[in-house]
Amino acid sequence: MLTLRNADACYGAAQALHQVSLSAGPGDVLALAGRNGAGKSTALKVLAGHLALRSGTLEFDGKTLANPTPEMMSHLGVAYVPEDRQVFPSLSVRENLVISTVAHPRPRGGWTIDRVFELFPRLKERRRAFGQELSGGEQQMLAIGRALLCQPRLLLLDEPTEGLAPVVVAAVVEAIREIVAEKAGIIIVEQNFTVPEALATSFSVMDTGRIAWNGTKAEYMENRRDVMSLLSGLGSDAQPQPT
Amino acid sequence: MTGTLIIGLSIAMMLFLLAAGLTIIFGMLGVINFAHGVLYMVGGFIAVEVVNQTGNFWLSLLVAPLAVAALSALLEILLLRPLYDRDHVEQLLMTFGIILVLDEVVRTVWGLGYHDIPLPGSLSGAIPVFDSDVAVYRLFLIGAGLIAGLGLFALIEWTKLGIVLRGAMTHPAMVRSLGIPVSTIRTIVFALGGGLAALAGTIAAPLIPIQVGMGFGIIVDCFIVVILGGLGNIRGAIAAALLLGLVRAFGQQYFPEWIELSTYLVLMIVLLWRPQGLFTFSKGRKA
Amino acid sequence: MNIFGKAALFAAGAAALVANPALADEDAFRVGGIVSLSGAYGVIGESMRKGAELAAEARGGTVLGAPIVFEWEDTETNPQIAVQKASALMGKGVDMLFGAVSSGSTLAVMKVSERRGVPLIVTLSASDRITGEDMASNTFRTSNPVRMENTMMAEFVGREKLGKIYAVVADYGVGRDMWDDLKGRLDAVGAEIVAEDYPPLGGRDYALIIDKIKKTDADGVVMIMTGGDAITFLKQSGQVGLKDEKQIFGTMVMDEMMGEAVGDLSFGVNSTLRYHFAIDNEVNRAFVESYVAKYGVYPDQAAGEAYDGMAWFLDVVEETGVWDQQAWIKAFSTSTNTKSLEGVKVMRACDHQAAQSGIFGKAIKGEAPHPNVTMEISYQFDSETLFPACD
Amino acid sequence: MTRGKWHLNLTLATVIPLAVIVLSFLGGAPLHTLLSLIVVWSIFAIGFDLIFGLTGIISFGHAAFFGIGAYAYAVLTLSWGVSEGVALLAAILFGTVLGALFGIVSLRISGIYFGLTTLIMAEMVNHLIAIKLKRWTGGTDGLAGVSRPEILGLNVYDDHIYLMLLVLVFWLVLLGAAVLRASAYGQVLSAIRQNPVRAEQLGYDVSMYKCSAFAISGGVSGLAGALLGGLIYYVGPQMTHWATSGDVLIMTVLGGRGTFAGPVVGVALFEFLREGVGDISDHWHGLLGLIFIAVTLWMPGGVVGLIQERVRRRRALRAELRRATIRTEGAT
Repeated sequence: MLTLRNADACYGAAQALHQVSLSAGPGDVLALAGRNGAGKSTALKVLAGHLALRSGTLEFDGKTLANPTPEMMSHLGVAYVPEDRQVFPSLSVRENLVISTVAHPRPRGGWTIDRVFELFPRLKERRRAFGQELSGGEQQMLAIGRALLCQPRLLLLDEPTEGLAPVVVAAVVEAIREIVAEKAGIIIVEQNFTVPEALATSFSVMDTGRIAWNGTKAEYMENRRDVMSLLSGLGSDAQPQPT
Repeated sequence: MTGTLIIGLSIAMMLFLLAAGLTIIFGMLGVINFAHGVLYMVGGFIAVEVVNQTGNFWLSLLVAPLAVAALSALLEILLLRPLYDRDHVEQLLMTFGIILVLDEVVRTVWGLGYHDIPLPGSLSGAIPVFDSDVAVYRLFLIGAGLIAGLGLFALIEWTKLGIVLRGAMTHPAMVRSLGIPVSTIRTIVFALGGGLAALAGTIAAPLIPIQVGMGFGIIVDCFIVVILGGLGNIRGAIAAALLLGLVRAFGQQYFPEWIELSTYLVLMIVLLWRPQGLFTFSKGRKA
Repeated sequence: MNIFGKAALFAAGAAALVANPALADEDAFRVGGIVSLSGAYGVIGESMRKGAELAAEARGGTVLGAPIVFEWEDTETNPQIAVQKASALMGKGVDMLFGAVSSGSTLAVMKVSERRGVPLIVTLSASDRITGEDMASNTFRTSNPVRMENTMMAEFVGREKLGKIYAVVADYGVGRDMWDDLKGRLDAVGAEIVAEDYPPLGGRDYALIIDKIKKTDADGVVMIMTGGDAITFLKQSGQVGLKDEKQIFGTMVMDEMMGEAVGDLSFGVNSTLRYHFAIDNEVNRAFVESYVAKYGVYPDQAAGEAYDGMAWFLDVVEETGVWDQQAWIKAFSTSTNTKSLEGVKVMRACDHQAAQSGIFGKAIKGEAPHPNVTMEISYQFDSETLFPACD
Repeated sequence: MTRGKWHLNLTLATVIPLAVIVLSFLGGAPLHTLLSLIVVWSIFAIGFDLIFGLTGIISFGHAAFFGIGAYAYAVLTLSWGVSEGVALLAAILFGTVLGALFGIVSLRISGIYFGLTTLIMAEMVNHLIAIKLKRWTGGTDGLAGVSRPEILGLNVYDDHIYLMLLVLVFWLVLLGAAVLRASAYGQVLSAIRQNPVRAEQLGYDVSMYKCSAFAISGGVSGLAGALLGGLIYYVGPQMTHWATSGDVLIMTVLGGRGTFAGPVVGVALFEFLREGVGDISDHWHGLLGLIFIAVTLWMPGGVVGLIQERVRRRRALRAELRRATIRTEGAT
């Protein structure tokens, strides 16, 4: 479905991605890990159309996208949950969801506001609250719900469980399972593989803007210790050891 | 007293109409549109032209705002769109250039003389309101201001477009990721702001001389309302316009010579003490 | 481009300036016109330009055998720009200056031109300072001063038997000075001042003042306001029928041009007129005819006064027979214009102010070919009433 | 600041006044008036750019400093009989004090809010001068007959001699600006523009720097106002109007804000346009607007910015060529 090939990307003069290749199809869950500044979020930005490629290609369903913009990616079915969630502070929870339906009026993927409320009952309780009044967990749920209402074929999740209470993490994981059941693809970025391990079908590790390791679930299980040590070796000092 | 109140209300509504477009453009685009006064003038001139050609004031209320909205959209696409990625100051400078050019265009097309829109029969004359005679047109002005205010409020609070506008104020990039082209939204906002300026120009036309340079004097008044209300805050703009209109009305009775200076002083205090404006009620809202 | 390139650019610009074609024209009689040609008063400047140019044309476009050449500069109604432009014109060696529109600009230009001894003919600015405390040896005014306008307004109040007056005075220097002077004169004709208001310049809403006026028992409302403000006041007061209850009058608050902006609400408003195309004499009829033929409209006050002053000065220059600015100034200071559009004007050597008769007009519905709003001359005041002898 | 830039600025600070002097001998009185205007407005623009370009604070209120300097000079000489030299110093002082006042306000608010505050403050000054202080300021009519500062018994009422005097002041201002830009103080101002938070973290008292920059800028603007008053023998409330602030802003942007010569080039361009185009066509304002729009769109650095860009590109090209040559030589 979505494939990134040999991508180079820059912020101004600083090169952030070097020859990065990634791919995710329907029902795939690609877990992308690496320490801070490894280029994970940058890779997602490229996939979401927020950062132009210096070289390399971005392909969707086998077609190369010439100048991908965020609008175009959204219409192709790529939904994005950024690291800082970007919940609209001056919109109510409900309005934060309604805004997705402006460009995606037909629930092609079967997602409606009611269904999002079913998935995250907490949001329903808080539907009149403004974005800026929400807790971190509520914001995360809202950001995911908002992305779902774009009827995604591929969901880009940037650190969806960062800083969340375990109960909320469980809810988010549950949501991800449900999304996968809809045959949508997911690319999930995390600092480590703690959460994605149970969900992912393939794994990639990034370091200094490059892909340091990648493999299928089977390959990962086989080399789990090596990959983990690769991650912890790469990881900053503050990184908790994966168990 | 009641007469003063009604007149004060009409002044307030005029101020609101003047400032509304400026405040939404600032709120949604972050652009201080110095050319607002010029668009107001262009609106007035187009209204004069429509009335001269058709004799229909009501038609001018429709045509002038639409025409200026279209012109504003064009200006936004051609001149402002390339600048959003740059420093805010650049957009502001651009509006300076737009002032000079549009002033010249109006001067070339309509000349330097005075122009007038005669009142339609249904709006002329005066009716007694308690101890004062109030011009019917003033009541119309109050009504028009209220309708415009409520309309804007409804648009921003209750429509999908309004939701998108408010969303784009804070996180334009995210709005794009939801499949909505923000550049189009910006054009719509600028057109809306320009259209409102022209509406103000048309409604003001029967009250003032339509002339080149008429947009010059309103800019400071607009800023006063926008600053008091909080930049980008429609409700605040209404409240500020009401406050200012009534202060001017009653001030004219009791301390006519100090209105201006005291307005400036109040503004300074507001800017220093509450730069987000006096009327930021809802905690859920950005100023 | 390096610094030398930049210097070259400067030099090229300067060379262009030096090579200005107007400079080469040494044999012409050159008039530097400094008037507003843009902004709110641009329309007045345009009229002055038309009137002055017609004055030259009327005499075959020559004086002292030399062709008359005009160089117009836009003051942008800004005294600072006016002085800059006047300096530049005098630098280019113009033979006389003509203008300006606002009193501020005129007062400023007088100081620079006096230093160089270039004659300056004023045909519009009314401030008493121009021929009073700031009088300059080179400057002459052929149009109405404030004092004359005030005398006419006091006379009007007396003749119309207006016992109680409400004053609306724009809050700026000339306005306040004018009112202070007029107040004393109204007192002298036995009128009582009911109240006074000083709205700021550039006001857009006079409803409150109008409401206050309506609640008083004043018989007359005097307006001391300039162009746009006066129009705003008249439009808004017309909407509540103020003019049907009280006589509205003022200085330069109504004529055909203002009537264009005020519309039917103008009818019945009284104003001093500096000049009017209906003044009944042979010179004026000929002027109006040629003006209409050339420009397709009736001459307004600014155009008439401009023509009158310009024609007079050119006549005097011709009479001196010499090419000498000081001789012209000397001759003009004691001259009499018997061919004035307004009858006879006599230049007073004591203050460089032309003594003249004055008129008051009332706006009525005009019949074609006259504009919709046309002034009807209602009162005439003779020169002796308006100009007491010099001290 | 690089050493090269300091040398370039120093050269410009000398060459520009010299060029004005040389030019002044090429023409007569009209040229002298034009050059005098350019010199005076250049001083104003340099003062303005100290805040706008160097420190990166937007101000719509510089007309207030310009005007208060002009009025201080005119009122003191005309009504109080103070000598012109002393009045000139007083003009600088008034501008400085008012500038410091604006500066203090700028500490509380920033960005566009501050820009609007300067606009309102300047309008207040305008209102006071035009209406409330009419007794001293002559109200909307202004004050005519302002005299010129005399020096060494020269006849300053000769426009050419007054121009020379202006050039002398101009030269001092340019030198001052060059030194200021090169100094540690100027570097800090520049750092505040680039990143005020970081400048604060580095231990600089940002408030103090902003305030003093405003004071200096106000003083220079006040000086320019007084010099203009002498030049045209007149001061008026239009000098404090926001349109005057707009003019100096347009001039600075045309030339190139934040550059040493930019303000001067912008002023020269503006005045040439007014004189040149104003003579040919009544539509010079519209043309100015078009030029201004074009500059904003395609030359955000103004004329000087464009030149710098060209020079940089040519240098880069030359360096590239040199490298290529070395490579080829290495290959053979």
